[in-house]
Amino acid sequence: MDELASPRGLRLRAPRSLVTGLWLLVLVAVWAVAVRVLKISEFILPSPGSVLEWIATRPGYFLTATLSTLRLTLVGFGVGIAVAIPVGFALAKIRWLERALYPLIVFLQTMPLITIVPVLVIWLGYGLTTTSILVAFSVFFPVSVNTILGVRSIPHNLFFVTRTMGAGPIQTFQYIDWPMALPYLMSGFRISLAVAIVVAVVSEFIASNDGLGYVALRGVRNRDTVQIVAAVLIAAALGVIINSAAQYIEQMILKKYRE
Amino acid sequence: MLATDVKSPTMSPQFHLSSPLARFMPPVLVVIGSLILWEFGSEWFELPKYLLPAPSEFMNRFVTDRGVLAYNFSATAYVVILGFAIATAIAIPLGLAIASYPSLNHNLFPLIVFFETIPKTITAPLFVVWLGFGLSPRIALTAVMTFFPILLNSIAGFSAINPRLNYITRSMGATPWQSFRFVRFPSAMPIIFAGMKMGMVYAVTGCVTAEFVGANEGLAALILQAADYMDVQLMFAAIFATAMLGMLLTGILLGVERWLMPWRRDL
Amino acid sequence: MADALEKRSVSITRLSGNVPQIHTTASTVKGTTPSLVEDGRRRFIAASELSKSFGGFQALGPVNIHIEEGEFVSILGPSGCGKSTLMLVVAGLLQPTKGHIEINGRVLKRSMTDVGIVFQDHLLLEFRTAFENVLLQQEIRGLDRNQIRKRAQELFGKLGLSGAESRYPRQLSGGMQQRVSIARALVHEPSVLLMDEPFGALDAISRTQIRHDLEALWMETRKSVLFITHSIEEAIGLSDRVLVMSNSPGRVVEEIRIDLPRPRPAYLGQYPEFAKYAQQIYKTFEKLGVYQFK
Amino acid sequence: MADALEKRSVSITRLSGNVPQIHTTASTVKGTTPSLVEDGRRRFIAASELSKSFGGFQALGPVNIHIEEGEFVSILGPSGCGKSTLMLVVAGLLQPTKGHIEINGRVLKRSMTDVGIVFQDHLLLEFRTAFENVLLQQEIRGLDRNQIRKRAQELFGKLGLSGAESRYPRQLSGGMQQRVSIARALVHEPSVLLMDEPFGALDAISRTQIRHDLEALWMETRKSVLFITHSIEEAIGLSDRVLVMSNSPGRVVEEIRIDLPRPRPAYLGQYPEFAKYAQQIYKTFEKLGVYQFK
Amino acid sequence: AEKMKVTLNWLPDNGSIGIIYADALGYYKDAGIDLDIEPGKGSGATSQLVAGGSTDVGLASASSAIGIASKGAPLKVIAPIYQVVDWGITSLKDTPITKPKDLEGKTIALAPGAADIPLFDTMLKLNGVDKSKVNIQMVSGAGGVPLLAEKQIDGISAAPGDVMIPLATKGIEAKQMFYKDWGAPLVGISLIARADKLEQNPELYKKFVDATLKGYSEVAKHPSAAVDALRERYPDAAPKEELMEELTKFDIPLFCTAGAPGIGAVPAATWTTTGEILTATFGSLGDGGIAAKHTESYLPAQLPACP
Ligand SMILES: Nc1ncnc2c1ncn2[C@@H]1O[C@H](COP(=O)(O)OP(=O)(O)OP(=O)(O)O)[C@@H](O)[C@H]1O
Ligand SMILES: Nc1ncnc2c1ncn2[C@@H]1O[C@H](COP(=O)(O)OP(=O)(O)OP(=O)(O)O)[C@@H](O)[C@H]1O
Ligand SMILES: [Mg+2]
Ligand SMILES: [Mg+2]
Repeated sequence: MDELASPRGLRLRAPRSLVTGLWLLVLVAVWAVAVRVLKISEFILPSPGSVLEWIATRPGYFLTATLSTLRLTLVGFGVGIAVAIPVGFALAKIRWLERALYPLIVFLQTMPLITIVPVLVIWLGYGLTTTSILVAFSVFFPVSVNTILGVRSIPHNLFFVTRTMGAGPIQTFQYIDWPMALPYLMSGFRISLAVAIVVAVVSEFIASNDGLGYVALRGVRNRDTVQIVAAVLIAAALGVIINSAAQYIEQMILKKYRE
Repeated sequence: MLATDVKSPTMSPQFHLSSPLARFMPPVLVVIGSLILWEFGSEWFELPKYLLPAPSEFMNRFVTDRGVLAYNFSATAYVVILGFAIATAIAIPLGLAIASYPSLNHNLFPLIVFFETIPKTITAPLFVVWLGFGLSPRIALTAVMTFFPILLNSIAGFSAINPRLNYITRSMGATPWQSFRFVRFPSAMPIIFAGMKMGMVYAVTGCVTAEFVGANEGLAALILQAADYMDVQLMFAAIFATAMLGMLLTGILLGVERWLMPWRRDL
Repeated sequence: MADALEKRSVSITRLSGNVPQIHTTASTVKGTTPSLVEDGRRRFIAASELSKSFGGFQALGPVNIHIEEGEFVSILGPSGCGKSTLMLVVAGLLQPTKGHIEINGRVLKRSMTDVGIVFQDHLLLEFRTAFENVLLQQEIRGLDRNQIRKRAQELFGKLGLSGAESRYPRQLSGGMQQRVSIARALVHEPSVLLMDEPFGALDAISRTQIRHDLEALWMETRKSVLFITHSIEEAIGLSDRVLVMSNSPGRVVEEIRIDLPRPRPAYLGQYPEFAKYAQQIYKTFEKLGVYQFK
Repeated sequence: MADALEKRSVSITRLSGNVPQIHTTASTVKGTTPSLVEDGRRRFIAASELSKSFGGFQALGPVNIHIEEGEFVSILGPSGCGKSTLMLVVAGLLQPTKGHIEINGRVLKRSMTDVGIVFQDHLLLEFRTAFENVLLQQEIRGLDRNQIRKRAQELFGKLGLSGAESRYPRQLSGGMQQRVSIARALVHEPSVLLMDEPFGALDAISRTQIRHDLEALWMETRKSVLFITHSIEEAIGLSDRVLVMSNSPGRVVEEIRIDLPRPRPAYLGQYPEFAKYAQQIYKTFEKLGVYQFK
Repeated sequence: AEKMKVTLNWLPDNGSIGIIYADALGYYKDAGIDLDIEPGKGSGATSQLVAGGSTDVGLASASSAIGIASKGAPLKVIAPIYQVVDWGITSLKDTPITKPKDLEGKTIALAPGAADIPLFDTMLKLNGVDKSKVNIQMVSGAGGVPLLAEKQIDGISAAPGDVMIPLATKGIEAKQMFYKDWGAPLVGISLIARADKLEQNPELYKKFVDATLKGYSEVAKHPSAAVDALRERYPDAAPKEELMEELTKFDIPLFCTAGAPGIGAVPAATWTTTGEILTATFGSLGDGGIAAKHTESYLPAQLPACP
């Protein structure tokens, strides 16, 4: 009877990427026609042709910028989860620590990160340190909160299983805590990776001299709408690629848990 | 990027906190502790006040500059609330429509995910170019940033409902509207609210970004203005106020959630 | 046999005594089910050559079953044989692949509405309190609020749910959830009751208790009941007639009329008839390969 | 009675035959439980004046119970009376509020490890296949891999789980999950077996089957077993001795020695002793107010 | 060679062209400096970075630097580059704003984060215009241009190059009203540094200032080559024609004011008015007033001649 509940039937049609691709083509066509017919000036909205041309004439420039954004995303993500996971486990396991800090973490999560940028820049200057801290921050919250939720979701009795087998703390972590929290961690990763790329681009815009965000800032300074749109589009494409990759990896790792 | 990924923790007696006092005391103590550390830390570590003012200094500005801060606070709050409301008003019905028609879902969902991943913050300058100055680009950016998490969660919420629940209403002879009102909508609410909570954070971020790019009022405009006058204390006061705004609005949303969804109160 | 006859006549008396009441309810109930009370004829539910496939998979049948008015019929069968499917088809909630349902001589086209259903998975609305879940009947059917509230309160009392009115399903044990679901199926006094393993979530001891309570409740109102269960004891303890189903795709392979006096006690072993019925069912299952004893 | 005596002597013979094997296992098992095999004395588990409170709430006891070596003891009691609590305390997984456990004369300080436990809620690890769940015993205890694999395969066969080895718990029915949990409790050949409603998730029909299978398995190895159940039939069908517990906070109010030959059949009603035992228990429950028949 | 890091006022463009050209010509290397050039994000941020010590020397508008110095930061202006700001109000030719009084009732865009807000305020004050009668919109420089072109606003406060040139490329003629002509001359983009670092290594700073001033002098002499050098190093800078026009028309003339001894030093009178304007803006300039906020001790003995 569960079969009835699952909307699986929907998925077995045309692959999603194809559908997306088609829609995007339609959108681009509408955009191109609109620019032409409505005589929208380059200044307001450049035609897709001129954006593509802009990118095509500077492949190296955009590649460098994209790689730099990618590097920032990954560094920030790495730092973020490297801090968030131990903190998450510590908070989930040590009750007084959780009581003291968890509400704060939840609340801090609602703080718009962008407001602390000027402070960070003053202290750390422009560049990878500042931007990766920003990215790491944005990664920290979803991952640590998910880690805590993951550990909390472990039925308490499950620890009885390993205790009667004589397991020590490390074995308990290895056989229960870690694998049980893993699905939560993975969804935390996926959520935060999507956030990370956005924050990466934005923090490059305001606190760095590399990457796609910087390219967009250049566009703003040069009053060059084409360049802004180009940077935004590439960032979007990068976001989609990273997201799909993350989703794929998550599916692979969590095969055991779902299916 | 669904907020539903975060499953609600299973109930276990270990997480029943005894009293509100026991619940709020520890975090409050931590906050007070860190403020004290900050206050005296700048003395102990010789942090220059013109870069990092002590809490007492910029908190003071909430008294002396309360007019300016209140004005800009309400300006930002106005844009955030309006943008958020617009986004919600469009996203939830659209989510319902998309969830209700599988073909629509199949076609649009990937596209929505695509747009969701576009870093919308850096499009702020474009919004100013397109919409001029004043409220419209700010509201637009706020709404656009808020829109997608709410839309995605509405779709998820309206799709996630157990189709067997319809058996109940059908065997009672319910009309489609009754089925929606009594089953589908309340079932979707928790997931939609999760999206709205996420959207609220985005809304504040969106508004602040738009203000950074072009606005003559609002907390971020105040931050820039203060930076121009090298008034670090006012800057911090404005930053603090922005954070408070985010928390306040999220808090209100949590309150509304509790009020609307009494069955989830003890989760 | 004398007992059984006496019981039947009681049932009929009871029924005619009940007619006006059912009428009242039925007239306020929206829906398309033909009223079960009509010009004094023998009224019943009948399914002919019913079968159901999911995709290519044959989940049920073909089966022929019928329920007489005021009769308590149990369906007993191994897990996965299609009992729940049968119930949903009978209720008109699933379309049969072949065959059709007649209610009181008229073919059922949409879902039955003059019915109370206890689903195997309770299907309570998590966002309504136990009491509000029951009152849903009133809200959707547009029945009289006060009357239904009173009746719901009564049912909560009888089902041992007093005090749990304002708790949410999540805050109830599986057994209590199932009881709420039973109350919801009864509150609007439908003519037909369909119950899919209503005691599935209960422990054996509580099952015996609630079986007794349900029997008492049924003896008061004498609805037509289709009761699905795994428990031989329960089937014999409650029914007028037990239908035994084969392994998947389920067919009715045996029909046993239970002639035991009511109310029946907790421990049925004292009746030699019980042992006979039980033995017969065990044998059938063994023959069907449901049991494999080495 | 003659049957019972014969059985007991078989059990003892079996046991001494088993001793070397248990020894081998026990020596490779990590943990602090004093070995149960010691200088030929009568070995047993004994709990004296055991009680347990959660917060201010008295959930159990005080109770005195003991299990002799190779004895199958069932605990029967209404829901919520503290049966699971009792088992967890006996296993050393919960600290008793009062009283203590002795194993083979030595007071239990930490959790037992020379034990196999079937928890009421299966407690399988969702990310391990059925087989890997069973092999967890080997990994954590550091036992010989091949030997345990072979034994696990054997158990899967006996428990009707062949073919389900590489499925994940969520791909198994509730009953299969419980069988895997039983296999996990048995694979390392512990001297003591604690089972908390191991058949709770099964439908009545499958329960009869698995009861039969468990009895066969136990007759081969004759572990000391503490078996918790709600089902009077199951308790009588499996045990050497049945302890009946009162309503919460649970105390042992009755002890019944079951003298029926083994293996016992699916339908126990044919034994007049069975009817006697069952009646006795029903009466006790009625006296305790567990049942309230109007 | 000694390492040194300079933070520019903004992304590399005409404002910082002298430093980039000097580097291209090898002046810093010749002086024994291994220079790291870092683009900035506005004068305010650059001043804070210098004050925080994470960079050795900054290129920032004097008003920003003095603003933060007046709050106690040990910042000093060591060499003005743009001796006076030529910012002003740009308006369309058919709806011109030629005097401060014209601003009343008009909508004017001010860029947030730029240094011209105090200037604007001072000009209004000195010329008796009521600020409340001016409708001020905070819009970044890039955002303002199309708004002006579409007449959604009446004027933009900005450096003329930022506005005039993009307007010109769209074929729109514009008018400029300079702050400096309405009683508000203000020292413009300057080299700034922290007092303690200056004291620690005066020779290094002297060499740096010398090389930088020579760079700007060369820019004035060979603007085309300088723009080429800028664009070669930063290909994403604005197109050459735009840079050239801005540089020759608007920027080079500001390298010296009337009466200046050479590139890198302003007449004392300009410092005095700057002090007055900024005192009015910030309320107080802190210890030592304006005099304590700038120094000429790090200028070379021989200043490059005015262009
Ligand atoms: N919606 C559905 N889609 C596909 N298959 C289904 C669906 N509902 C039930 N089935 C299949 O039909 C068969 C009969 O299912 P059903 O739930 O009717 O059995 P059941 O007799 O009620 O079993 P149980 O006693 O375990 O409740 C099963 O094999 C089941 O997997
Ligand atoms: N960890 C705990 N904290 C607080 N109360 C508990 C805890 N565990 C059990 N209880 C309470 O102790 C009582 C006995 O619980 P227990 O689970 O032992 O009953 P049981 O006899 O096993 O019931 P069932 O037959 O339903 O499994 C119950 O009222 C239960 O709510
Ligand atoms: Mg079923
Ligand atoms: Mg229990």
